[in-house]
Formats: sequence, C-alpha cells, structure tokens
Amino acid sequence: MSEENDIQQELTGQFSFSIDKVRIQRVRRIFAVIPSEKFAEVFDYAVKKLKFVILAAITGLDEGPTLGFIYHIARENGIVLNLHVSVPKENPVLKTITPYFPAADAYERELVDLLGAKVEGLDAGFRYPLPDDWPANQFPLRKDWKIEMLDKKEVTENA
Amino acid sequence: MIRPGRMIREVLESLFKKAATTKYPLVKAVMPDKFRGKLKFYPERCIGCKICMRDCPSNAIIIRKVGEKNFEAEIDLAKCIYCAQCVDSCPKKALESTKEFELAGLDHEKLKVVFSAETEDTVETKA
Amino acid sequence: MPEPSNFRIPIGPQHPALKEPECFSIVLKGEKITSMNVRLGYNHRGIEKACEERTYIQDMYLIERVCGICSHSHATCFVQAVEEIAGLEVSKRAQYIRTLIAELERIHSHLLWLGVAGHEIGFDTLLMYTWRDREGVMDVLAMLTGNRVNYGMNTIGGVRRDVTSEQIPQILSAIDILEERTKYYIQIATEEVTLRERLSGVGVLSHDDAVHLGAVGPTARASAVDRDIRRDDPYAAYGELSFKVITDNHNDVYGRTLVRVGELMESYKMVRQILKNLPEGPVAVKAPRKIPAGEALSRYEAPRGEDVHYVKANGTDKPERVKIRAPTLANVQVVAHMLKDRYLADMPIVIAAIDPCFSCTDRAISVREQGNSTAGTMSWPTLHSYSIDWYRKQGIDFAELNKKFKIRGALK
Amino acid sequence: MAIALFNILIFPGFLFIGVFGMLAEYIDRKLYAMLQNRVGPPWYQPLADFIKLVAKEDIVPEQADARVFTLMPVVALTGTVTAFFCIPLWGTKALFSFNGDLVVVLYLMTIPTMTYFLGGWYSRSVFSMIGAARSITQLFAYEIPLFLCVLAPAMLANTWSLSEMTVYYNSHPWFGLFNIAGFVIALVALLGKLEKVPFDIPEAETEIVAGTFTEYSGRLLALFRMCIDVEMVVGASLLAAVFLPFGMHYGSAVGFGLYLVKVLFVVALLSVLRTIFARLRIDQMISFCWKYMAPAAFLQLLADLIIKGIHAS
Repeated sequence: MSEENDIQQELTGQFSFSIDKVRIQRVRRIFAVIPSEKFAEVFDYAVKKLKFVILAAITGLDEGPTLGFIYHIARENGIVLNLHVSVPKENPVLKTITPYFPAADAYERELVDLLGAKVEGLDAGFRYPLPDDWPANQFPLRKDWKIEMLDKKEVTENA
Repeated sequence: MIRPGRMIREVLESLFKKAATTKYPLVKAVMPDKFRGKLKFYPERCIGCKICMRDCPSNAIIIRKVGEKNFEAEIDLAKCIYCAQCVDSCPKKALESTKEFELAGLDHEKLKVVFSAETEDTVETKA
Repeated sequence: MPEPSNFRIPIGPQHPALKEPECFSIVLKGEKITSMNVRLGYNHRGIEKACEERTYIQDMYLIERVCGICSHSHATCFVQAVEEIAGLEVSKRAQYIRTLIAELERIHSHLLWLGVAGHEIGFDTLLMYTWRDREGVMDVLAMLTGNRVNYGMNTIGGVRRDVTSEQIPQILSAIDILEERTKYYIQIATEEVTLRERLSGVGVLSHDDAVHLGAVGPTARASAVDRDIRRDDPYAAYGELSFKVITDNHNDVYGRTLVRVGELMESYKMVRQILKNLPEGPVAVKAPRKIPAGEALSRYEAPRGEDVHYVKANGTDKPERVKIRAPTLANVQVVAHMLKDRYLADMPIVIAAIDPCFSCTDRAISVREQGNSTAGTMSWPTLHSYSIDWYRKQGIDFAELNKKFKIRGALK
Repeated sequence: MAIALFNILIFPGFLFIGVFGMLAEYIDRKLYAMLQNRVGPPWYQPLADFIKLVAKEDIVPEQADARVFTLMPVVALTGTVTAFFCIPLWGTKALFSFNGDLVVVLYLMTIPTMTYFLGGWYSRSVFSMIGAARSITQLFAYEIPLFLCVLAPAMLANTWSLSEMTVYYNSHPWFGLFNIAGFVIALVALLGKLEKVPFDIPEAETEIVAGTFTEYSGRLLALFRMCIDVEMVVGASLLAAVFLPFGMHYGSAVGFGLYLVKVLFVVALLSVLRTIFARLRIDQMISFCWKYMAPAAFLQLLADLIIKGIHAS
C-alpha cells in the first residue's frame, strides 16, 4: 500500500487538501474529492506528474443540487485514481480533457447528452448516444427524469 | 511455408467426415442437465412469500392467492429471460427449470402459462 | 473506365459487414476511403438508467445482457464492484470458478472472432471450421452453467453453480482438442497466402497512436502496448495464476490475429491451472439485499479489452448509479484513424479487427416514433395490410389459408 | 422451324440449360457445404429459391433507368444461352458450328459481365455502382489470360471452330495433355468471370452488400441468378470442350454422358477452389492476373506454337 500512500501524501501536500478528501479504499483504488475550481490543476498534475496515463472512464452523477463527475484515471501498474468534482446543476460547466485523452470525447458527449453537462472546448460534432431528434432539455440520467416526460411531450405534440 | 491453398488437405478430408451441423427440427437438440428452460411450478409447495416476484428481473412471474394456503403462478414466457433466479430464490423449491426450450409462439396471450393449484401439475393454457 | 469518385456511402446502420446497427459514413474516391464519420448510439437501451430502478439481483441479469458474447465479463465486473461496497469476502473456490468461466468465455469469444474475421474477408471456410470447433467450448460452458450464452453464473457473494469432479476430465479433454485445433489455425493464419495478403499491413495503428487514442485489449496489445488488467490490476483468481500477456509489434490486423490466437493458447494453460488447483469450499456467501452506502470501481479484462464498471450504493436495495464503460467504446474511436486512405475492401476486416460489440457500447434508450409517420415510412399495420392485399392480387388469400391450416401455437 | 424452336426452348436451349444450371448450382453448393463439414442444402433448393424469387414483387428503384434495369437480366440470359449453342454437347459437332465460333463464344460470354455493369450502374445505388465499376475492372484483368489460354489449344488444332477442335483432339488425344497448364489458368480465370471467391470482389457481401444485384428483386433477380448458373455451365462446358475433348467420337449417348461428367467435374473443381481462399482486394486481383496469369497464359500459347512447329516438320 506504500505507493497508494505516497500518492495520497503527494496530493494532500501539493494542493493542501485535508486527508479525508483523499481516501484509499483498497489496494490500487484511491478516491479523491476535489473542488471544481482546482480541477484543471489537479488533473494536469495527476496525468503529467503522477503518471496516471490511462483514462478508464468518466462517470456522471446526479447528486441533487449538484452534478458530480468522476474521472477514473489509471497508472500502468493498475492503480486507479478517481477524481470526483461537483458542479452546481444550474450551470454545470466542465473543461474538456480531450487535450490529454482524445478518447474522452465519447465520455464527455455522454455527459452532455445524458446529464446535461456543458463541456467547454468540446466541438459540436455528432450527438452520442442519443438520437438527433431527441428533445432538448431532457436528460435521462438525471434523477428527476422519468420516461413519462418523453411520452407526455409526444402526446401534446400529436394532440 | 507461405503458400496458397494451405487448407486444401483439411477441406478434402472433410468430404469423408460426418457433417458437424444437424438437420435441426428433424434431429432434436439435446439440452445440458443444468439447462434453464421453461419454468415449472409446484403449487403445493408454495407458501406465498412472493420472493420470486420481487427478484424476477423482468416481472415475468405473478403469484396469486386462490384459496386458503393455495397459490397459483402465472408465468409470462415472453417476458421471462430464463435466468432462473426465482428457482434459486424460492425457499421451498416450488419452482424448477425444465429442459423445454421450443417456446416460440405467435399469440402473446398464449405465452402466459398458468399453473393452477386445483389441477396440480397439469399445464393449462390461459384462453 | 468510368470510376465512381467522391461517393459518400453509408456503412450501416444496416449493412452485412456489421452485425449490429452502427453507422460508418465513408467518403470514397474510387476504391480509397478519404474520410469517415463514426456515428454510434443506435443501440442505446437505457441500461444505466434502468439499473437505478431495479434491485441489485435484478441488475445482475440486466447487466449480463449488456452483451451476449461477453456476458460473464459484464456480470462479473458489476458483481465485483457490489461485493467491494458490501465488504463481502468471496470464497476462493468461487473466485476460481469465475475465472474458469471467464477464460472459457475468452476462448469462445476469440474463436468466434477468428471466424468473423474469416467471413469479413470472404474466407467462409475458416468461419465454418472455427465455429464448428467453438462448439466444443460452448458445450463445456453449457455443461457448467446450463446455457450457451448469458451463463447466469454470478451471484452477489459468489457463483450459483459448482463445478463437480466428474466435469473436470470433460473440460480437460475439450481443451485438449481445442488446443490442437488452435495450433492448426495459427499455422493457417501464418501460412495461407491469401489470408496473409488480406491481413498484413491493413488497419495499421502505431504504438504511439494506440497509447494516445486509448485503445484497449488485443487491439492495443497488437501495437505492442503491454497492458492487461488481469496482470496489472488482478481480480478474481488471476493473482494466483501464471500466464503471459501476449503482445505483438505488427501493428496491423495480422498482429491482432496473432495476439488473439496467442491468448487462446494462454487461456488453455490457465484453464488447466485452475482445474488443477481448484480449492475446496463453499461457492457463495449470503449477501444482504440492502447494500451499504459506498462506491467502487471495478476493472475487468474482457475478451475485447478493459471493461470498467462504477457502482455507487446508497444503502437501499437499489444502486444509486451504475456506469458501464465497455471496451468497444474505447476502441471504436481508433477505427476512423486506421481506415484513413485505405481501400474500401479493408473496411470490414478493420472494423471487425477491434472485435466490436456495439450493443455493449451503447446501452441506450428506445425512442418511440415521434409525430405521425411520414410519407416514406409505413407503420406496421399498414405494411401488414399492404402485403395481404398484394398477395390477394396474386391470387393467394392468407385469410382463407389461415382458416384452412390453423396456425399452431407453441403450446399444446 | 419446329426443330429450331425445340432447340431454342427445350434442348439444348432454355429448359435444358436451366435445369442443368440448377443441378450445377446444387452440386456446387452441396460440395461447398460438405467441404466445410456442413450438411448443405437439399436437392430442390435452387429450384425452391427460383420459385420463391419469381413469386416476389419486382421493385425498380425510383432513380434507376427502368428500361435498362429491366432489360439487362434478359440480355444476360440470352447472351449466355446463345453461347451454349456453339459448344459440342453430344458428339463432335455442336448445334451451330462455323469457323470462328470459339471467338463468338468467348465474346458472348462477356455479355453477362457487361450487363452486370450496366444493370448495376443504372440502378443508381452507391453499392450497385461500386459493384458495377468493380466487375468491369475485374473483366479487364481475367479476360486476357482466359482468352490467351483458350486460344492456345485452338492454335495447336489449327482451327477457330470448337467442333473442329473436338475432332482434332479426338484423333490426336495426346496433344490434349500439353494444355494442362492452360486448363488450370482458365479455371482460375473462370472463377473471376463467375465472380466466385477469391474473385467475388464485385459482389463482396461484407463490403458492398450485393454489388450489382443490391437493388434487384423478384423475377429480375431470379433471371440474374439463373444467368449466373447458366454462365457457370457454359463456362464449364467451354473448358470441357477445349481442354477435355476426349471420347466425344463414340456416339451421341456416350458423348453426352461424358459431357455431363466433364462439366460437373469442372464445377466440382471450381467449388474446391472457392473453398480454400480468402477474397482478394481488387488491386491484388489485378496485379495477380497481370503479373502471373497473363505471362503463364502466354507461355502456354508459346508452348503450343512450338509443339505445332515440331509436329509440322
């Protein structure tokens, strides 16, 4: 566990986080909650200095008043750092990480389509994974979204 | 050695082998012992705890009370995904997987199978 | 000679090269591909959303159906995450059985891939032979789990079925036959000239590009990217098995073929090790219905590459959030890169070479038809009555025929 | 007149060649399946397919040139059946025989390929058009080796008539053996003409759906498929007449029996060949034909000229 502890130390030391924000859940799994304004800085440090060079996925969460985003990045030796950022739901703006990982494109589009995140720096491109004629402002992965919302819209349109 | 027609020998030998495919509807396919096919319900064992209903991923099974300590099960074969979780969940082993797998049909209503308590093991098709 | 120049041709959503609906929109100049768009999402079924509305036990079967071929991968990956949150100690025997099924699944998936690859380049004989031999491993899987796909082997806290001692010699003999056959296919792949011609130098993905674009699994390993979750982030019983991670530096489809057949040989070794060292013990521990609050990330080396599941629990019997990252989503983004300035004829095999599984990738939502049907489309009842009318004009009346031969239902 | 009509419609015309074509297709498919360790189709499968297609609706795409689109299958079938009349079937003499009929047969056998091109091109579907362009590109690759190695035995026999060639080779049976290399080349070239693996590039299913035939349906597709069967029989008959002309002088019955055996032998060889290869790319196919097949066919021609010179002196 020494390597995980080193990473924990380094993150808390570098960005003066309190130790409970960077949690080692088990071997090779580190969960870190970081404030959104520091995200770009921490992410850059994690990728460039701490050598978390593999992007496993980006998870979007609906946390009630905020939207949460977890960036799962991994080292070659299997250690995964999960960076958790929360942004207010009214204005869920994120910076794209495609300069680091071009493959993040698809994950970010998913956040845009399914959770209504606004990703700065992501080019317009195609929608993914929802169809082009999907109604605006319907974000299926938000907790308050129900399938009936889609049907009601159809009914009113057809009536 | 890299050359064309590397498979020619194998291919010609196949002429004298028994075909690997079968004429399926004419030759019946045999299912393995643990196969999870159509479900069978034993009404006399059921205690009406409805754990199967709660665990079913596709809401394919409905347990109804039809009398004092008498229960019947309605299984919708079109909804059932044949995971047999209900068989595992049942505390009294009232459900069982069979090897029956040719269940396709044209009428959705006919795919709802009712195992009623009165007629014990017989399978009745809901009209 | 008249030559089609600058065609835009749609490969998909419906196309014989694709087994699932996705759209690759290709611009052609003559036979060369000049540019290409990948459009995903046709298969989005809303599985992640659906998971939030079901219990953990129901989710297990839902997630198993994310993909047919790597069903065990997704189910295991999910179950591992849930077990981590619940703090369940899974028995060694259950871990070994999971690993056994995982490797058997890899064998069947890679053999299937080899056949599909053969079909994509018009070598149907290879398809028929590999799929015939694949039946061996399918029979083993059916014997162990009950079914050929969607094994339903996992449960939270272990596995549902035990491996009996009578089954072990049967598995071993099937593995022996498969090993013999795989050696033959390695010979074919390396020595048949038309196969070499169609695979070598096609779909080139350099090492740097593979790393940069985030390719995973055999696609990356064929570009000498030495990454394998089984070794790097061991789960189940992989920490206790000895195996090599197969890499190759051909960087092309030929390399990917060699990696896959190489992995087959490793899988046979692993299956033998597992069966030799199968520990005694129970196969499952009792799991609570309500999983305590927490989160976990689970990684799994599926046959197609790294599968990632993130599960967040909130203390109820339903998860707060389930995120699935299927390997194909990471790989599909390199396809456009690999096809630039290549021949149209290489398109099927290059797409097939990442072993795509689009239904895994999408996991979406079904949209019911919006608005009234437009002039170009027919609703199902209209089409139905149109076809009946058409046949009636030809003198065939289905209504009469139906009366005459009562269509038999499936149930007696 | 009645005999001519009988010849055109029944024997050896449309009916006979249609049935024989279906038989050849069945043998091809069954053998292909058996070589792949499968059960394969029942004997009536080609007929069942044909009836099914005939019963279906013809759909002509809106953008297609309807006249060319519907005419092409008929032209294709007519062309191939006409070629069939010039090939000796039951003896040393064909139904129509004249000096130069060999060239006419080769020419008539190019017609189906041209119709695939026109039919595909005027379908106005991207897949059809690519298929059409591919079939014409491929034509230029296999046609030269095919012509050269079919002409070589004619050179040796010093005649341009198939019937006279049969007579010549039946009186000099050993000379037929000189043409074995030509036979192999012609067989491979025939795979290209019939668009079978490894040269099924114009209708490569996984790339361009069905190539030329993507937009065809119903009766028109039935005719095209019939034409492909007939083309296989005519191609095999031509190869049998040119390279395996033996035993045709024993009378009609023996000759006809031998003819059937020879054609089915060629069909079987074609099936085996298409089992053991992967489909080539169009560029690989062209370079293969020009780099290896054409020079080999030239050598065959040269060899026949030398033998002829030695024999004459």
